[in-house]
Amino acid sequence: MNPVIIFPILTLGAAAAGAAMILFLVAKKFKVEEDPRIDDAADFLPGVNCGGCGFPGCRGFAEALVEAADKGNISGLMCPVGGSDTMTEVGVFLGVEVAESDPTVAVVRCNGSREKAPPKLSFDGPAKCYVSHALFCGEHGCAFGCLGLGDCVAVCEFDAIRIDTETRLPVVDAKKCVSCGVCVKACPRNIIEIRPKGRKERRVWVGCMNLEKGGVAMKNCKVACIGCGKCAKACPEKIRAIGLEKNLAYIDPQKCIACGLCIPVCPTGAILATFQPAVKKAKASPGNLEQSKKETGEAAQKGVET
Amino acid sequence: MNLLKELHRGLIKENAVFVLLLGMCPTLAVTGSAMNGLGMGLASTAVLLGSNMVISLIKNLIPDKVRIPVFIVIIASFVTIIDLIMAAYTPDLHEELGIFIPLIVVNCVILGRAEAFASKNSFLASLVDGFVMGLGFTFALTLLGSVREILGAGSLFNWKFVSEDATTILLFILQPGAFIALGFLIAFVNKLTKKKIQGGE
Amino acid sequence: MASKKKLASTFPNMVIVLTVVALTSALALSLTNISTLKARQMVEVKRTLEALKEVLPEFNNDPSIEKYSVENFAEMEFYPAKKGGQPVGTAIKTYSDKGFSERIWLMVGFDEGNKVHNISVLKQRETPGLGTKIKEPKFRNQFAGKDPASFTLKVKKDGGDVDAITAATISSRAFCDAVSKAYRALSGGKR
Amino acid sequence: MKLNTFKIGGVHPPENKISAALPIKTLPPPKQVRLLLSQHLGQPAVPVVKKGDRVKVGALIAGGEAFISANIHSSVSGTVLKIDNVIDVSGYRKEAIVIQREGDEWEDSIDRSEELNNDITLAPEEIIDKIKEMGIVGLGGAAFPSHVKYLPLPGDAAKADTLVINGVECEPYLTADHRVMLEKSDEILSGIRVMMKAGRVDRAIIGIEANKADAIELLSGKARAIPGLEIVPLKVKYPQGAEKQLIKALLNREIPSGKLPLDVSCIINNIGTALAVYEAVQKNKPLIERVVTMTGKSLKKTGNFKVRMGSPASILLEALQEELPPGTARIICGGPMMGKAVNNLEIPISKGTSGFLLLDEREARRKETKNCIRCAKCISVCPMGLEPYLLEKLAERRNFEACETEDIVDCMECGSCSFTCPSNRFLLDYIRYGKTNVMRIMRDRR
Amino acid sequence: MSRELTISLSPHEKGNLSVEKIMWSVVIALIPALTASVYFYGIHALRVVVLGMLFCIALEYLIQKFVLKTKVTAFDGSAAVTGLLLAFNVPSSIPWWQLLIGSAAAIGVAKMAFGGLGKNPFNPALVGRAFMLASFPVQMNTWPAPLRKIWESGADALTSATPLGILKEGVRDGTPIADLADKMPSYFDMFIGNMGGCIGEVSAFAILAGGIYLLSRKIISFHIPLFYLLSLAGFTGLFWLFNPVKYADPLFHILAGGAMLGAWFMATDMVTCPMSIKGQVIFAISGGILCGAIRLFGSYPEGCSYSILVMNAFVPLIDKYFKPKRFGKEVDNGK
Repeated sequence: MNPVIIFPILTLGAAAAGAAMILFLVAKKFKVEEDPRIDDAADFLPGVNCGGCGFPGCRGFAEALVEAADKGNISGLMCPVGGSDTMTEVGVFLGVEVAESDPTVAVVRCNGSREKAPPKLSFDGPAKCYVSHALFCGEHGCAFGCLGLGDCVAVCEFDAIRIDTETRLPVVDAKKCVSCGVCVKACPRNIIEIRPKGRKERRVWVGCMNLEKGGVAMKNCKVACIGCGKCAKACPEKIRAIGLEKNLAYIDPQKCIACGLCIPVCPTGAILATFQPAVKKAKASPGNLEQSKKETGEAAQKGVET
Repeated sequence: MNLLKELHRGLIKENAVFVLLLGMCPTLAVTGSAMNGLGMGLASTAVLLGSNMVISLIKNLIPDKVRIPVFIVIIASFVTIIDLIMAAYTPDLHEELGIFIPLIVVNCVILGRAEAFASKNSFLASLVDGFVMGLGFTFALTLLGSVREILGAGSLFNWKFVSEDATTILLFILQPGAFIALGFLIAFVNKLTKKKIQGGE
Repeated sequence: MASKKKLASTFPNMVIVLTVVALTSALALSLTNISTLKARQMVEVKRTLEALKEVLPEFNNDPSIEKYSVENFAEMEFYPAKKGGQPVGTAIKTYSDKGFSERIWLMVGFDEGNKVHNISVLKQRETPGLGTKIKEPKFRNQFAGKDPASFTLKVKKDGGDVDAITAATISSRAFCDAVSKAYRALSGGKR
Repeated sequence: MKLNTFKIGGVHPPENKISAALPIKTLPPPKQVRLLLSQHLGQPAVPVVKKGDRVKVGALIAGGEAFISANIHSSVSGTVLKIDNVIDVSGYRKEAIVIQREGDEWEDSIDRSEELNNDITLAPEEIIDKIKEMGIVGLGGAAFPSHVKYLPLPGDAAKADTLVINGVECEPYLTADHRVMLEKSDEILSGIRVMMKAGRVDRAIIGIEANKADAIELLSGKARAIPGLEIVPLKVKYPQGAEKQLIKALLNREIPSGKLPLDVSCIINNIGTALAVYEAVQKNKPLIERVVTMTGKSLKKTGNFKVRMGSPASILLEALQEELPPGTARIICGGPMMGKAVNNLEIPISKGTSGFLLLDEREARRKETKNCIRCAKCISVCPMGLEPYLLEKLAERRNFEACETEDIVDCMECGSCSFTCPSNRFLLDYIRYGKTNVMRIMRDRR
Repeated sequence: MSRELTISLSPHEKGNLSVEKIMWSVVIALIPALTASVYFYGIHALRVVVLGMLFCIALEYLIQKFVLKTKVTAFDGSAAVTGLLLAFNVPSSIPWWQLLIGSAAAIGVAKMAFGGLGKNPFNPALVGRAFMLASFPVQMNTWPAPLRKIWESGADALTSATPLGILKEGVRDGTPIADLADKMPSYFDMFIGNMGGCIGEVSAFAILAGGIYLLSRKIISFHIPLFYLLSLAGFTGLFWLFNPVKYADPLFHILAGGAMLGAWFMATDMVTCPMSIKGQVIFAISGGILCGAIRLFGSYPEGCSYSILVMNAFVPLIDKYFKPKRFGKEVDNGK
């Protein structure tokens, strides 16, 4: 045969065979055991590497998942972006049960809009909440209220939060929010809270963080919680979701059934909800609890957002 | 499979040069004229098509540990074949592109597609992928070559539209011009595709 | 995800697959090589012929067959041209290393009176737009018909007679260098 | 003559000492005083009175129990109305004792005569105790409890050899110290002798900036009678009143980073503190009054006033018989370089308050911020040799680790960088934010 | 209280320095050099300078307004300085459209692409010059002779080589320096600017006047110009001492070419020089040596602008390792 053909075939073939042998030996010598499931589990994750889960990127989370799965329980781990769907898929893949967790969303616990808490001063400095917070109590005078300079907006990876130009308060877009909690950490006044989304998007919470006495709080903000306790009394006996501490009411999201009874009784309007509460002044009794549920349910159908 | 969508992916959305920033070596080195860019792009596309097809065909026969050597051997073979053919039938272009044709072997676009796509997908999908990615690469190189040739030499595909003595912006056919032109093209593509950019002061 | 099981990375699998792929490649390569060999060789020949036609007076022999080289100028090639058996001139493939980047290769054609007939640039890698202007007739034509014995093959800056390309003195110098080298070889070289 | 000054950095803002020629007026006690429990650095004092208690002027109402803390005395006679939160200079609510004035009845132990008492009878330890008991703090602005400076450092640390008295008053506008030096020179010199004895030093230097020529002349004349006392005029340069810069300017000693004046054998006190020490030790009078400047270009009249602690700042305007001028955009407690902008004129005057300054819209509005042009002016004016532009950038990115390695905690917030920045950047705003965080991180680490 | 008070952090007082003042001061400082140039090269020099400033300001305005859609700061003087310096770095015979392209490179590529004033790592005017030098080598290397020479010779236009160009050619041919003297302008001519060269770089005297004005306004500190010129002189002087036949003397190197303009106005560009004094000294010394090395051993006769551009690249590194002296660190109280 032609040496032009024979020669390359011989050299290339020999080189390839030799290389394969060396590769095999090297591969054997430097073998690193890595669980193949990590890569596969990472394939299920969204891959945006947002860090919302608390791990360095999606692969880091996948490693943690596999490790946890070996211990038989991954319930402490949650991908806020993928939500429970993703977690269920991963759980099925890793062969562990995943409890259906309630979807959550960020809510803003301040309702001190420009109108309700008019500015008394003007702030002249870098437009960063954390700087303003270190400097003084805020243009509205409330030492607990939203400063409105948008640190939460700046950190949001999902474009789910914005500052309303009228009220100067942050507004969370529940559809985009993945409740990764980055904004919660960014807010120097801890105004943002991660709460369950609630059935049919029904959520009720106190839109105030002010720990001062009622009179002082009201001086700065018309919708401040004055700690009167009326809401706690309005809350149905069996539920008792509302507690009062340091002049401030707090609705326990785990207990709250989003009946909306507390909303109309609040003298300052400090309780916020994602649905239109019953207009009628309702008294807490099991009978009209049902009725109010019905009414508020209808209102929610109209898709009222605060 | 939607071919139009695939085309958009290869040309714009995942353009090897403008978006993935792969294959920078030929992109910067041989795009002094539109013709060179086109030639380099087509040569790479041919190799990409061939390697994608072969690798997707034999993907299940390749043991994991030797997959890179196997890919390289296959790619290198196609490159050498193209090199020989070009030397025979397009000698001027072959001389112009010089060392960069053998260097297609280490073009990340080709090895990247082999590793990320062809070794996991069917023959037909790999064929389409090779075609659209190659097209995107060719498009990018030709565009860059055209821009540089127009600005730097006052011509396009060797058709001179300014007078022979006219002064042109020489820098653009020199190497620094490749970086500057590529930078602005990438910025332009980003402007087109990423409508909203977050952050910044 | 993974649809079919891949071949495991065992020793025989690895060696066999890699070797088979390499052998196939080798076969394909050698076949391509053989089939394009003629075409590739023809390219060189055709190029030389074209250059010869450009730089020499009309001829009807095949100078590439009669090509020879001389002592002291081993790297140059001499192409004698004849018309009807009578020598009409010699083309010399010459070079210069004084260029801006790589070696510049020229084909310089001399007629029988040792005057430069014409010059062709075979290979150069000068700065595009500047040094590459040595290819343009505007520059090359100033040599045509000149006798290097009276026409000093140096740029004017260096006291010669050649108009250098503006801002590309180095390339012009290299060009002159190659031409004068050819002339020296022509007049002084022994067969 | 070449005047002494510190070596690196510094700026020279317009002096604007409008009220320098106006004598100190003593204001009558206000109807109500609100005495903050935290008028000094360190731990807040603990109230020893309760609602409804009757107190006389000078009665102890809150005790500084911690090592770094100071006693607080009632500045009026009357009834304790409540102990409540009031807005202070920080803009936040802080705890204060509110006293309703009834008459003006002083504690009997206080010597209220004008007579100069030059006989120092007490031993050094007794003087220090007296300073502590009378709640003396530095009146320059930082309000550091004074007695602590005279206590020896733990271990075998350096012993003080020099007492430095700060009569620099480098802040523009403020003239309180200047007036005190002119009007209470004998008392000050007596106070300095007391302090020299307390610190067991036989050398004292008063540093005064050259723009207070009358004070330099007056004190130099009188100081000759006191052995070891020296008056040194200094070149006018801000921030010369900072202790590190002043000691560098007067003695050419450099306090190492993170160390105290005592580490270079110095005790440093403000001129106002010297007066307070005199009154405390020789006259038995607690720190219940201080001199405050009320000034501003928009005011028709300005003045220096001796007021009771806890009075609202508005009594200064009343004393000038002026309304808040229309167009006032900023009220500053302190000088324009380091003072704090406050919410209103109701905030109580405390031990660290040196003056109030009103700025109108034009003076107050900050100019538009531009990109940093890396002009390095901030570096050249930083008296601590820091790189403000870098610290600003790092703090803004919340890179506190890098802030720490770039010595952000050495920043004394003098504001020279922001003052000089041609791009009007918020240099100090961010540096202060970074510094706060770095200090917190360092505290947590310990 | 109904009226709105402003709250902000101290300091509440602001010095009167501003970006505009700094930039326009630099423009004023460049007027003597411009005057000298107009005197020697006539109205063409003025035309190029006015066009350069116009182009740069207009381009910055257009880019900010229509491309980046940010606030327009084109009139803060920085674009004017860039335009002025760019024009100073080209021969007065440059065609207007080449200057426009150079301005586009300076403003578009070197400045706005990096985020505008203060963020550019390289001096925009020098990037513009380098861009033009690479793009239009012919026009950028043709210098009109000073007007007086043209009148004397009676020709319409005359080109002349720069002293550095003459030197480079001479050295290449192996001509001893002394034999080049009749081709060279005298040192006095070089000092006042009566020689071939770019618009703004010829008159050392006028540049010095502008530099002293900047020093007196405290816009620049003396460190960079002084150490740049010293190290250039030192480096070239070393070779001159060693072999005065082959190498020109240090005074020639300081007066010839762009060294003076570079040292006083380009290397001192605030945005692209180190922040600390120590860093500036390092920057200047290295720049001077680099400039000398390019002039003596490079293929270009002039190395000033490239030396500054190269050192610009090292500025972040210099800033990182050469800090100002901190107060209270490494204290020596004589104990």
